[in-house]
Amino acid sequence: MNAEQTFRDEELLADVIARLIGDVRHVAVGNASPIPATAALLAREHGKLQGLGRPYVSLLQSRKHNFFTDGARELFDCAGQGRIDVFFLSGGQIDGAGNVNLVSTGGYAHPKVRFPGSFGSAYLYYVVPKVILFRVEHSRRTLVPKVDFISAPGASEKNVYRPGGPIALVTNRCLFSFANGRFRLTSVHPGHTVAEVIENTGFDFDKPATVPETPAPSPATLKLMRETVAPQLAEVYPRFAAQVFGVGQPAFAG
Amino acid sequence: MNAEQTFRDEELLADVIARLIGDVRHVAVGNASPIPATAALLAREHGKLQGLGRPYVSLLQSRKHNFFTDGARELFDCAGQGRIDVFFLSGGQIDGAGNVNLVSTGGYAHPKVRFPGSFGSAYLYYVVPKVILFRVEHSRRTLVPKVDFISAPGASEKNVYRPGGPIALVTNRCLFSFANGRFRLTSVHPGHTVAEVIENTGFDFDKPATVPETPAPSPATLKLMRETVAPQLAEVYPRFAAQVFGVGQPAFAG
Amino acid sequence: MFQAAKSLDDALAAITDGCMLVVPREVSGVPMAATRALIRRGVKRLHLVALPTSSLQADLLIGAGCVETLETSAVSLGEFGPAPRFTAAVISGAIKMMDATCPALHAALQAAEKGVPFMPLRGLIGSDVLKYRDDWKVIDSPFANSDPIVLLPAIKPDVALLHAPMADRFGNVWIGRQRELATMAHAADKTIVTVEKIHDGNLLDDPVLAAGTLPGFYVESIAVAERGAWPLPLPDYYAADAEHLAEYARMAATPEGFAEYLELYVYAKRAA
Amino acid sequence: MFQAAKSLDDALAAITDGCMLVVPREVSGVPMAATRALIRRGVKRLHLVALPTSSLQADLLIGAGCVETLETSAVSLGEFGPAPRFTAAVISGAIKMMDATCPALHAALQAAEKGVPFMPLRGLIGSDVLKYRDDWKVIDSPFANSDPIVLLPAIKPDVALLHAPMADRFGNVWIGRQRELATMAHAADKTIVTVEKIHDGNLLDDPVLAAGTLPGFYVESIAVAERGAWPLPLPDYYAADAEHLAEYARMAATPEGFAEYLELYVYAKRAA
Repeated sequence: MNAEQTFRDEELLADVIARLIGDVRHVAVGNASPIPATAALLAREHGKLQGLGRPYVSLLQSRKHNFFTDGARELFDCAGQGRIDVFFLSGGQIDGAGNVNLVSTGGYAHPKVRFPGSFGSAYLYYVVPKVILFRVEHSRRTLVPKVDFISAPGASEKNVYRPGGPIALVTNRCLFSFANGRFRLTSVHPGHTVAEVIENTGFDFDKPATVPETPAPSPATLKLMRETVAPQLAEVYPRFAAQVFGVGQPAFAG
Repeated sequence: MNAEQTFRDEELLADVIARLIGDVRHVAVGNASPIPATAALLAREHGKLQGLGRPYVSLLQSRKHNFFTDGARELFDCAGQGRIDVFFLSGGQIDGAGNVNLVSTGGYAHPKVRFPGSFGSAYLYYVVPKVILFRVEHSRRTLVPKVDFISAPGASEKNVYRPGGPIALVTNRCLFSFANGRFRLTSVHPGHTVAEVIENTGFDFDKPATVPETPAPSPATLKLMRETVAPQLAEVYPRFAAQVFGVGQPAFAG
Repeated sequence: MFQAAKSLDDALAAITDGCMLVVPREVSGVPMAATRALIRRGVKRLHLVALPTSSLQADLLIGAGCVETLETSAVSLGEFGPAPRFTAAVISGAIKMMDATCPALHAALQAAEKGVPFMPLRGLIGSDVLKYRDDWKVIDSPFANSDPIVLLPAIKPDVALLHAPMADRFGNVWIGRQRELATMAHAADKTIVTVEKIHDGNLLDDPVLAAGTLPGFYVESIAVAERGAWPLPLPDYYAADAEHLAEYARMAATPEGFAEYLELYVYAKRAA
Repeated sequence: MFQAAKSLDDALAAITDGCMLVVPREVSGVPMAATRALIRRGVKRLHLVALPTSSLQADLLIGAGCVETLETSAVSLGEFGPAPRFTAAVISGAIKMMDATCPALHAALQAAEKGVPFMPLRGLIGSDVLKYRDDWKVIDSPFANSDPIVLLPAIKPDVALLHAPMADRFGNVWIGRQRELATMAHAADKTIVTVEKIHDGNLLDDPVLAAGTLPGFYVESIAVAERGAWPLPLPDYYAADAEHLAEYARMAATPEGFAEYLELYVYAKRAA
């Protein structure tokens, strides 16, 4: 948090993502994604305030915010049915064509660095209409000219069934939108600059003549996040909820 | 029951079928098949007496004798896994090549007679190793030269995946075995003759020089059927159990 | 997405003329009260998918003129004999029949559940079931022996209609072991449920109940219909009404008798 | 077919050197006590299929030299960081890696469950996941647009190994909502289960419990292992032991630390 800021970086990012989510029916959040989870729950609270009763939010590691009863496959089946509107992906590397790499750097047979693996990306990236890429570390190490391994491509040939794909990339420095196979700088977060974004980005991207600053979360949004969302988060992300929002850890965290 | 017989026709047929079942792991019995169900439960009792703990018997209409918990598809999945060893099929028509017709006579577009439909036959006949055909009415109406509609064929081309198929046909007059695409008369039931079988069969079949009589059920088998199997049957086939074995109908027959 | 419990007629609004409607087999929780309500409303031109077979429900809908196309593996009244209105309609050509085999219907619904365009299935090759299904394709499997295998296109119904023991106020429905009901709901665009009763509390809160629960996320509307499967059984809850089914078989044997049955048991609402 | 409850080591006998073993994801009931017993026994050359991901279990088995081939979508310790022994083994080439994506593994197990040679799956085309999987095929779908689609060969494990809250004396196992455990059992030749406790009576007799039950028909052997998923969670029963997992991440960062971990927590049987 900067001295003059009244919000934490995590709160800004969650607010940015909540706006990207928009008015949809169902947002699913995968493993180890506390900021997207905050954003999804925030979007749900916004929906409640507007009397919409949506979005449905599925936090995959949650007992409470997760309706699945058909086993670990149901998330993917649900996405295949077109019933998941927004999902989040990250990557050890992300390139300017929107390709994500969750596998390794160096050659595949003899990697230099090995990441955990592709998870569901090689499927969900194709079938979820709004995939929001999220990578806090914005550096030439993570945002590269070309990924070493394509876990999932940013775009596909015309004859490939692909109702889904990336719509944006959120980092600790800025927000990019994605369309027609390229990123475009949408806004730079408070305290960061366009020059700094260019300096730290390994791929080419488009940008408007004047790049706006990412708007700060409104006081009402901050209040909602801190008072209503944070306690819900604590079930799944007790450490994050405690560190960012100062919410106590419940007795049973399973 | 003939005057000199000490058993009912249904008991003879169930005994014949129980011997065809042999020593296997899992026998499944479909809808509306009280005699095969009697045979399967009898085979289970024989297995118990020998300390084998097999066969497992699944009566599809039973709550109690049916372990499936994955919905109506589990029977077919189980068969596809190679986990059902014996199943029973009937047919509005059955021909000499082992083809069964559960659909219609006359042309398919403009049938003369319509039967209920193929049920699972067009799958189970291919994948269950021992399919026992069972048709009480042994006449030229039911056992025909060529079926009008092949719900499931008796044999398949070499390149077709087919671990299963017919091994026998049991009627009210006799027992046929099935191999190499043809039926062979194995035995004629007490009170019936080879001439009568030929007269009432619409297809050609092989037969040995001397056709034995189907052995009568042993007193021990009859006792087992009447005292141990019949009460188990009553849950699913109350009417049959009452008519054949004089077993009372339970209060709740669901 | 589930909104609130409604009257039976309101709950059925999404079942419009000409829609593709999937219903469960005769022993899995058949929404008979809902079926009678549909007949009273006079729904027309249904593409009825009975997963994988049917008894009274399909026969009634066909006899009442609600069905244009029937896709199933068999229709019969079981120990009460053939399904008379189904039989008559097929012979007269009054309905378009798409004969299938049980596992093909399960697989085709699972294809829709999984969002894939088709599912493979063993068997079928050399049968006339396959011969008369132009929508089913045979390919040489690219694995192992390149042997031929049938591909079944996904069945994506407009509406799944089912009856279950209970639901809660969040739209969650307890279906127990009848898991094909979940597959139907996953495959269909909308799911309509009738239940015996409303469960207080949230079915998903109890891990034991949750194991047999279809989440409200998939459910469009719910109406309470006590003994809503009558005269068919609801597994573990009540048995079939054998006497009534025998009466149906008797009456439905002729068009006149069937009309009288409709008058007595459907239009008069006596058993709705 | 289920015979009788045995000692943990006896129950694991069917997991022989070189077999294909399928295990569930890190939060679905991971048989960790059984995993430690397998390491003590020194099982070798496993083809380990983690459905669809893994954490501590795969890392331990790999570090202990039990794995020849790993087929999964990801291995990590989640918030405790990368899985160090997995990472080292892939980089050094000590294991053969078959990278997949989660729904591909689910679909391939479902193919075995359904007795079909393959299952189609959307996605994948244009990815390097597909590029490095010679066993996956692409065909032009014979439906609609003839667009390309991936076919995944069925995965038929020799053994499925899982941990569940309870089983009865008939071999029936209560798995609740973790339904991929049923698919694993259906797909595998043999299924071995550890449970927290034995349930008196027959799980299939109660329709509510039956809805979450894997039938004993599919189960080879069962052993009781209290807190058998420790230090991983058992959903609805106990949480992960975060402190222990952090300790593991710390120790397993080096080969020496990992050896010490094995000594302390596996060979010493302290936590078996």
